[in-house]
Amino acid sequence: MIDEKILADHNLTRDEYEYIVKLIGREPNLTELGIFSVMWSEHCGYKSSKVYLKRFPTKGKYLIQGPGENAGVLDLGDGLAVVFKIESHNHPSYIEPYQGAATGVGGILRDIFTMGARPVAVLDSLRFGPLDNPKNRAIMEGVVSGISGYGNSFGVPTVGGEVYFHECYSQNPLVNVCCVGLAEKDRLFFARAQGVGNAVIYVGAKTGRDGIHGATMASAEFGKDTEQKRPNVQVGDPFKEKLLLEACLEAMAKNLIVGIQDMGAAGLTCSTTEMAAKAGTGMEINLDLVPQREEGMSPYEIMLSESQERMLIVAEPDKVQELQKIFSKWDLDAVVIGKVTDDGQLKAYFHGELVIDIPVKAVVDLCPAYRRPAKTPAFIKKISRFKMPEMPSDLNQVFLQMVASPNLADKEWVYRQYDHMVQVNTMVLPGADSAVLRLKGLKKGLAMTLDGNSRYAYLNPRRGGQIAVAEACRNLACAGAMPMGVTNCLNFGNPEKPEIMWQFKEAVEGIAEACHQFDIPVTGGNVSFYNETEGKAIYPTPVLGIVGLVEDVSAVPSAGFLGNKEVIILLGENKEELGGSEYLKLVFDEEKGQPPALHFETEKRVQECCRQAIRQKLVRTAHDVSDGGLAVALAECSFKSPKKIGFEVKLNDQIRTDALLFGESQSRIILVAKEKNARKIMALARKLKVKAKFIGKTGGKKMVIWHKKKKVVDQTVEMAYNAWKNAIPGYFKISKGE
Amino acid sequence: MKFGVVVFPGSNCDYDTFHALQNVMGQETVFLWHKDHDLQRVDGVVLPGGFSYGDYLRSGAIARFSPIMAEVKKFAEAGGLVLGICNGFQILLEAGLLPGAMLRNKNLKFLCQHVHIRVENQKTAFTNAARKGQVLRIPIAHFDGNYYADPELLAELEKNKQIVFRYCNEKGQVTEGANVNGSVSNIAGIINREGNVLGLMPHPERASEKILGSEDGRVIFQSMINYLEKKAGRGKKKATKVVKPKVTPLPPLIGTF
Amino acid sequence: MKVRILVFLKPSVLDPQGQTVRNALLTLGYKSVKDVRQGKAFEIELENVDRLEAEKIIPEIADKVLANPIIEKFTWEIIEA
Amino acid sequence: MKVRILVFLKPSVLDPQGQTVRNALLTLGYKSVKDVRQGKAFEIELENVDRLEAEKIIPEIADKVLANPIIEKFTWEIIEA
Ligand SMILES: Nc1ncnc2c1ncn2[C@@H]1O[C@H](COP(=O)(O)OP(=O)(O)O)[C@@H](O)[C@H]1O
Ligand SMILES: [Mg+2]
Repeated sequence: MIDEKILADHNLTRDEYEYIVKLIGREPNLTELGIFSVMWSEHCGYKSSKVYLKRFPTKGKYLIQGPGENAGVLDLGDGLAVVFKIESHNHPSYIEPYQGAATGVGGILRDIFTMGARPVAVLDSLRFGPLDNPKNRAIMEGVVSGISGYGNSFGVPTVGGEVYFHECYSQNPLVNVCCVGLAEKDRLFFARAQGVGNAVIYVGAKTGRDGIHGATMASAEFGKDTEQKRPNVQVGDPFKEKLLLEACLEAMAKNLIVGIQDMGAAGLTCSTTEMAAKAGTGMEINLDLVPQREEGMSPYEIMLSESQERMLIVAEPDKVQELQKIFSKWDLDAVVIGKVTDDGQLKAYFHGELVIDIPVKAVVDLCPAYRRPAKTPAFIKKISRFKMPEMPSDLNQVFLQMVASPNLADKEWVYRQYDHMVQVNTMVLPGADSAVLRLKGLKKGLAMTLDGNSRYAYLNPRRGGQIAVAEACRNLACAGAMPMGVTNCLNFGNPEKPEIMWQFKEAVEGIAEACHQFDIPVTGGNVSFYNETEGKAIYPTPVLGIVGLVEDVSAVPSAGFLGNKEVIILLGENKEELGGSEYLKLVFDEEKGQPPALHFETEKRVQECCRQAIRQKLVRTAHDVSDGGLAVALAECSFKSPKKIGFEVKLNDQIRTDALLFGESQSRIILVAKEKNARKIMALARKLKVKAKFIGKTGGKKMVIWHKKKKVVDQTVEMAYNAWKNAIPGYFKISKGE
Repeated sequence: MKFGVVVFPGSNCDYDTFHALQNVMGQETVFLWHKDHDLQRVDGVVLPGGFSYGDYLRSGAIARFSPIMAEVKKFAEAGGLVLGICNGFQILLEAGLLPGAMLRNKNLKFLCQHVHIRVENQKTAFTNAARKGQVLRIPIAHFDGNYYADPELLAELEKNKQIVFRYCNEKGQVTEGANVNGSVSNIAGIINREGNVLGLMPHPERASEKILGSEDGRVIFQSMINYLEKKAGRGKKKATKVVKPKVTPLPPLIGTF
Repeated sequence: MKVRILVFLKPSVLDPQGQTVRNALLTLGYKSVKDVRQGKAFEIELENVDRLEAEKIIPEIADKVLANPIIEKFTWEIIEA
Repeated sequence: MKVRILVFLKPSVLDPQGQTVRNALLTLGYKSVKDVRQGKAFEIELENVDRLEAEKIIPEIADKVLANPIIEKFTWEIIEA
């Protein structure tokens, strides 16, 4: 009865099927096959990536919980723990931008509060095709309002992220959402179905035919209107999720819960099998008891439904009543659907019949892992070298063009739609290198950032991975924060292609090496493969989410200039590196060369110097130099200055002027200080063997840069600010026909 | 003084408001559960921001039917102080405790940003601590903050000095550009005729601590405290000494009573 | 019984959503579009009620809950007996 | 000519708004309410088009702009010739 077509529809190979038969000792029925299919999918089983992800460091000073749980956990001291994780929702966001992005937020929030943490921040990394295409604008508009619609209603601030535009994302937008939560360290919850005889309780929204995979298969069984009945996109209900959060946290606080797991991808299947497998137990459930939104659902549909806003709880039988009371107070269903058993099997009954009987270990732990072939793509050689183009004569004009490039322009159009202040902790709002949350009642705070540069990763995936980690850490350093742990989202094409696998392997190794260097553990993450349309893959896009500890929030500097006549210091060194720069792409439409070099020792010293200067309260403004180079970084300090203060900078480096202004050499940070403190910073830099120099002063209404006695940039802040500010909103005005 | 912050399903600024009142302003503060009928003898009620009932249907439309709202109504009719912030303002409008209605922001987008509002009437229970025409810098965060009143109502509001806050620029000028959500006559907050119920879209609880970028929101809470103390006959003197609670990074569980 | 209730903003109230849809349609080249108003539609399934009762409660529900009479107006009809 | 287009989520798609309205109505004592679905309504005024043309462009507009066929379905009618 299980033929090739059914296997293909379930994305299983013949070999995998034979293996399943061996594991369970007989042919699986369709429902059981469906269970293996989702659990052994790339998304849940990490078939193609597992062998590489092992290279990430998973130990660290702050680590409480590494990969393998719903989210990573770090020790914040004072009895507190940070729980954080990132997820992608790329494909659904392309099909239905609003709901795709919204349910992406919903999913990651549940990953966090299922561990006993209250979500305190969300960050989103977004990548779209260029905005001159109306389809891309519509996707962006939908995605942003979806994130805003869900997060705002739920009541979690969306405090940071990134937005990036490139042709490769036109048919494959990327929506990666990271959530950070806070928990009491000794009150963490795990996805374990412990205690034979304990009750298995279903809570939250009812189950409908949402997002069931393996769709077309066996349509005979579902009738002709199957397609109609099974939309692959779920609709999110942030209101219900908020109630679910409060009810779960309340039940946790009252010690009514033994184990808990959210029902995300693969819903009931994933939560039942994983909870049992992790506890070394089994589970027996009655599918007739599962709250259902639609009539006539089959066991297959009930088990594989991806309806949102649901959780599975294991509790001691005598606690069930109190638990139900809490959920009913929050107007939510809480239904006992089964119990924990000791035989290691998942057994499910439907209309009195045993319809599932499979070993949970086989489903959860024995998913095959592949070391797929990897091969350097042919194009790598072609793009790695390039001839330096002739320098444009009017760099002052190029400067304006740069700040108005959507990749560098102001992203307020996006984050103004996000409630970034709810919970009254956000002390550094979106617009700075990293967001900072104060922790009520404590001196310390929490900094966080999301970063990735896919152009670097395209040119050199290994270095791209390294730089992503370094840049994220640098962003944290600009808030005076020490990186504590990493989560990452790896967005790639089809891993069955050796060239893609090579990109993946290289990027992972680059990230792993950088994490070793910075001594931070990877606590989890997400892999999103098959980001391809019509055979064309996206650029390899690793996105790094890093949280950092701020020892003293009162020392956190501003992202913009605060006063006139303050001294501007550059930590690090300007080099002649234009490969992979935004400048090269924007002005010459070239994506070639090598991304800038990265020397870990230098990078670490620069960051340490920045951190120490901030902790000593010497720094008024701090900003790292990244996309767009030094000139753009300086301009941003003016744009983010409450009084729009300008600057005058004099440089004498023996390199091309365009490389000096727009090159993206790593390990550079701009620090601004009062004269007296500036000298202290210089002394600190000498002590730490960090290259540092005074490059100019803040003040005035203009932005002026000299190179070797020649004025190369001379713009009023106002004019450049308007160009920067209006670039993205400008596209959306056109689309409305205003 | 004792304040009550109402918790509706979907409220999400309830704890923020509680924090501002209790930990920043040093007042005794309790949560009031929407299913309850008991106002716990509070001196002032605050309806916080958020998305009560998901803001499905219309913002504030369903919350007004909550059991607690019947008590809030009675409390208001008896002269009790009621403050509605953002979603709380929307609920007051839907409940008919304040006149007018809310429309979607004119740009059809959620807006979260700092704005400036000018105190148009500093002789109210909610603004007595403000200077005349004082400009406050306070954040907004809403989708439906575009206040609507027909011309007659608007004239009446003007006449009775019921317009308490208007969106303005940094210098205090009431301009078109400052009116980010499109409200009629730049209205950011209004008071009822009797002067004991006020609704405003900006979030004073988000502007009550220096570390969050502004303390201007305190003016509103302080005014309420002043008014209540005066009413209680204690003059504008010292606030009642409340033992300052220990502030923790994690909020207590809301709704656990 | 199934009833349908439509709620629109009153003509005197500006409807930016409708305007935005209109502009989008014009941009897409639908030149014949003169005006667009956007409202809400509700389909309510009732059980154990006869026509008479429905005629009583539906306007009540619409007036009290579904529409805000200050800015909106509603119409209703029975679409399935 | 005036046409009306109604857009609802497909029957199998979760409708949190409709559900919330339903619960509110039940709480208010309208016990006969079995189900509520909430959708969008559009009234579009067209000029210089005949029936034939309207029949061509309206479904097109609905499909392309007003509804996302993945999760929504629409109906339309001419309400004023
Ligand atoms: N999708 C987004 N959501 C929230 N904030 C964003 C988003 N995109 C960008 N931002 C904010 O805009 C600022 C600029 O982003 P970016 O140029 O990527 O910064 P950086 O180069 O320092 O990482 C950051 O502070 C970021 O938090
Ligand atoms: Mg940065």
